[in-house]
Amino acid sequence: MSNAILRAEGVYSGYGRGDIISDVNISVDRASITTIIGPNGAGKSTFIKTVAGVVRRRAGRILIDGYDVSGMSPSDVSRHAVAYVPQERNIFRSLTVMENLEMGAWIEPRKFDSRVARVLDLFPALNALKVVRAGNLSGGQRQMVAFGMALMVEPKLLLLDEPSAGLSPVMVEQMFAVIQQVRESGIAIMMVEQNAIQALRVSDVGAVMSAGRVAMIGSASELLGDREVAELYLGTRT
Amino acid sequence: MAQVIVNGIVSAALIAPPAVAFSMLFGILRFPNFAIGGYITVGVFAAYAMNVPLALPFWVAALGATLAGAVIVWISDQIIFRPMRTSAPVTLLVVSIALTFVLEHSVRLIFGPDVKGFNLPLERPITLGQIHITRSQIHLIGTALFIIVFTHLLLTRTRTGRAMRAMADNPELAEVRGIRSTLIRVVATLYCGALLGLSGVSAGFDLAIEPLLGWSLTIPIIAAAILGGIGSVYGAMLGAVLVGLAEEFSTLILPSSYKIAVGFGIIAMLLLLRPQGLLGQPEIKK
Amino acid sequence: MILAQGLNLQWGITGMVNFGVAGFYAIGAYTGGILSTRVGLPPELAIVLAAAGAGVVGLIVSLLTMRLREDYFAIVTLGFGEIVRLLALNEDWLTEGPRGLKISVRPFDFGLTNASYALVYLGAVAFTILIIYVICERIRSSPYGRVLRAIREDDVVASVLGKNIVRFRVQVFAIGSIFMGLAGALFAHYVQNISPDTFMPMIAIFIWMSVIVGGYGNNRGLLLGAGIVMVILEGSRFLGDFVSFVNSQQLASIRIILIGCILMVVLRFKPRGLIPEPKFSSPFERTPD
Amino acid sequence: MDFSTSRRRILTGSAIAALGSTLSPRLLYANDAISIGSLTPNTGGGAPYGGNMAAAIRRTVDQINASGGVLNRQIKLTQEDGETNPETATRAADKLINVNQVIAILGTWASSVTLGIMPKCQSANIIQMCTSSSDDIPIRDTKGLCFNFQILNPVWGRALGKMAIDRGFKQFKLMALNNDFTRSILTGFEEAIGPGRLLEKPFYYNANQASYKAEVSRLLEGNPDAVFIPAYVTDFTSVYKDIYRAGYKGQVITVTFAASEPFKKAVGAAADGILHGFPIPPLDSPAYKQYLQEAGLQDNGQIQHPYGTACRDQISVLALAIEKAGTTEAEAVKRAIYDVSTGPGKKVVYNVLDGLKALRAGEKINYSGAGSAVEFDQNRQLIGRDIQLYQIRNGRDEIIATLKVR
Repeated sequence: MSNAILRAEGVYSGYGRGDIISDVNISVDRASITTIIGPNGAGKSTFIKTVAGVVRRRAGRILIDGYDVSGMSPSDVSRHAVAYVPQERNIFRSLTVMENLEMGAWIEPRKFDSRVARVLDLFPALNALKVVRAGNLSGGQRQMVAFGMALMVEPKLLLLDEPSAGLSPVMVEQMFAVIQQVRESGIAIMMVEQNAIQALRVSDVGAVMSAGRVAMIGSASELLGDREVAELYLGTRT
Repeated sequence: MAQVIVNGIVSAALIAPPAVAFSMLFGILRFPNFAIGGYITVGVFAAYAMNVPLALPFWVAALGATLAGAVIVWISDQIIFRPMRTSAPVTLLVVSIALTFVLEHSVRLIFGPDVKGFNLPLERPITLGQIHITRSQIHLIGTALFIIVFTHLLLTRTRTGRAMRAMADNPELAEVRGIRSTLIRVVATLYCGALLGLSGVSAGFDLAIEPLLGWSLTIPIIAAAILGGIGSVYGAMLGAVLVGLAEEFSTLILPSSYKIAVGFGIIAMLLLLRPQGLLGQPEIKK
Repeated sequence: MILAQGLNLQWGITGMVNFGVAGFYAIGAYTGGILSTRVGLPPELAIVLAAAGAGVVGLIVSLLTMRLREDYFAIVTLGFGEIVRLLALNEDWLTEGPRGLKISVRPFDFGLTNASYALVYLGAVAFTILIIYVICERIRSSPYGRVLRAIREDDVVASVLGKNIVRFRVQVFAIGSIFMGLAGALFAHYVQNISPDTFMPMIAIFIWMSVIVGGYGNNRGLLLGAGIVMVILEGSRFLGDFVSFVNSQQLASIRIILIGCILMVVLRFKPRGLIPEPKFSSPFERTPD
Repeated sequence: MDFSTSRRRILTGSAIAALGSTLSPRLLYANDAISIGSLTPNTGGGAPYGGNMAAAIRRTVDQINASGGVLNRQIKLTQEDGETNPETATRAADKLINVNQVIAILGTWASSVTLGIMPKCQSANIIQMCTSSSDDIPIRDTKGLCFNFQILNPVWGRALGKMAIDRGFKQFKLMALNNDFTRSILTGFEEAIGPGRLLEKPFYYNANQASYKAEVSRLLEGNPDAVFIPAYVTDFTSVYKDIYRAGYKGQVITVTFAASEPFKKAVGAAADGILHGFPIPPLDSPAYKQYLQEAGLQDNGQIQHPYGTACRDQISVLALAIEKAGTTEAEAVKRAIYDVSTGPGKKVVYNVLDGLKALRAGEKINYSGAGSAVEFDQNRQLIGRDIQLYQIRNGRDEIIATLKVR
């Protein structure tokens, strides 16, 4: 098989009337980072949700590691080692930190112990917070829980919807550092980010979505160097 | 005065377990299920049928009611609520009221409208100073406490229980993490049904057994659950105690014919002032 | 029927769920009855004032509760209806308590015989319904109505549009309450004897059935829905004329079971009613966002 | 719903009538038959009685029809459920009057229902027969069409109060179910015992509560000699359980239908000692014995079917009056009702068939019923009924005293 962990072929989806994304083709390589940028309402989040099975695909195919998961429910998609972290409501607020992590390993409870050790390694701050209700944590701590819970899946593909939203600049730095660390361990990441420049700097591939379609796709450095992209989406002037 | 408090606690013991069940069902099924009254009625009549016409011992009847409750809640969820799970909560609320009619009147069709009683003698109370309480009322309180603690352990100490809480908290995320909602739904409906069936036995014991019994308990139960905060087990217990006390104490101030309004009054005040309940978590604002 | 129109305006068009229909209905009936019989106002004036009174109460209730989630809102309004009923039951000095208020004067009375009086009354009521129907249709299709439906579809959309949601909702709720009060006053003067038992929450359920069966946000479907519900409610009485193997007591239970089942089946398989509202995607489908 | 009340009658009513006449051959000879309606409380507060009330009427009609009917015409009986709810009852009465074209409506029980349908019956000239006891009935019945087979509440309450004083109780507390019926019984009782014996102002409670403990605590405060609680059987069962469990040792007094068989079964031995009283059927009357037979009941010395018996009397008196009047026209039937039920010097009959036979033989009759002797005063109220005071002993009612009300 190819090196692609995710292949989306001609995907259409949306809510209610009309499609929000149409004919999206993207493929993500193993252990790579892909960032999707684009204006508000371009369908970035919808695409990620469609891959996770949260939004129903209307046409096209989604292959995870060669398996066709299109049309599967989110819980079935997650059984193909896909972990999706929504932008909001991405933790169980009334559960403790440890219980949240447990939910991450729901599918394979026997691997809980070994995985939890690795996650706590990655986020040592959580050690002291194990029995605290997640709803009582600070924003940055919550993001760690959300991220940690996703890693408990031991995913091959991690889908992140705006991982840096609402975090302080210092926290954003740390978050991207962690993302790179995660990639080192062999996990592919696809994320949607508003912090486009920072995100593209850690990414291998960048895609620009606009009006529900992929307007441009290329290596992250290419996109960073592209004048048009910079003016339209990165908010910088060269 | 002390007696009023005891009365309030006995009432609370009656409504706390079903309030817990209502709260859990609300969390998992995501709509206020008014059919709890119908389920309780089914429970009490199942117990009656076994205890009196079939002359089985009371504890067997109570067990049977628990089973009957579990089965009826599960079945009604399978054939009515689950297929409609994408409907708006209000539509489901209306359906649950229709279901109450169907259940209560089916019971009435089978057993007739007369009041009935279990095959248990009424007891005189034990008197401690100013306070009267009967042995079986103590049992009632004990059972309620046991149910609360048991439910709490179930929800915190078992994997399925934690998954139930996760689903009530954030169903989309639970699904994304691979928790199968269908399975959790089955467990939750069976367990809540068992609680409601058992509550029916307590209610039939304390009040008179008749088809509309469940309906008269519905409002205090919902008041207690909302007061405590949806999804919180201890909250439901606290809510039940407060509703019980409020109803008893209200008669010292208001004409007793307004007592029914107290439950509603509590619900309204609380929803307006603190919608998340006393022990509940505030909802996230988007 | 008027009740259903009022409710349709509130729920069908803005998505607000009022379970306190019986309460407004009772306020209208009692206000009308007390004003015409006790105070001695002309019954026609009493009916108008009763409608206005219900509107004012509706205004207050809605101002207090507007911020609630729809299912909580439903519970609060249900409680409101019960409290009104208890007031009617217990405040004897005003309402004659459980023995019921009798209304000795009749509106539109020109010394007619009973049969023709019924027809005149029917005519007057039909005329009122026509007017209300026209008003509802107007509201529905006006820009105002479109905003209302936008509110129903999505709170966020409406607020992005910069409309003042709360104000609109309160207004609509009050108008709906006026209709319910009007219905109550007309009813009271028709039966000439009202008691608190008349205003059990059951009424809300029947009206709800009309709205739901007919399809909501749709004034024409509503007429059909009310017709169907009445046929079911009243028609099931005729069951006894044909089925003789059950006694009338069992029959009564069977009727209610039947009504409950029909309601459930309609909601299950035709969640948008028999005549769905045209050109709108179903808001019953929750977007999985 | 308002509109529906009137519109439904015309639209739905006629639509269904049209449908009905194509489906049911019975409606085709409706012109020939005498149409009579019953509106019994099959559900709601009166549910424990509605069933046997409806059945008693049905049985008697069947008897009459089997023996050739009245005026050589069959009786077509239409039975409706009033749900002990005036609103439903009004709609049902509408249907009976306009669709079934009944000449009389029998079997209303709650005063609110009897009074609720009264405006409709008055305007359509329909005879009403009821077992309701609100003192408003004769006042609102301006056309003189409503015959009451029950004595009025305050009369009954006063009798019980008097009997309670006779038994030597000094201090009372009173509490009633919040309903016209039970409240006016309480008022009569209160009058009879006088303010000096009352520890606290009487108060009311609502049915369908999750708990009655607060009310019971208040009732028992001050430990009165006796408490009087006019109520319905369902709520009385709950209330009594709490009284017992609160350890009250004084005397509980109530009305018999609250302490009925289902109550005794539900609370078991704890029911012993309760005093209760009731206007009773004449237990030794042949009519009452015949009723038991018709209903397939054993004579166990207890009061059975207190309202079923009255319903037998209602339909019997009505049939006899129609036969006597020779027409179904309301004015004539109204006068004939007195003729066949009231007054001395006539042949006493105990059932409708004997009565019809006697009338056809040209005799003057006085129907004496299973529920009462059926003697009316000029207000169409019963002149009197016996009231009996019972005490529950070993799960059975034992007669303590009997009071003739006059």
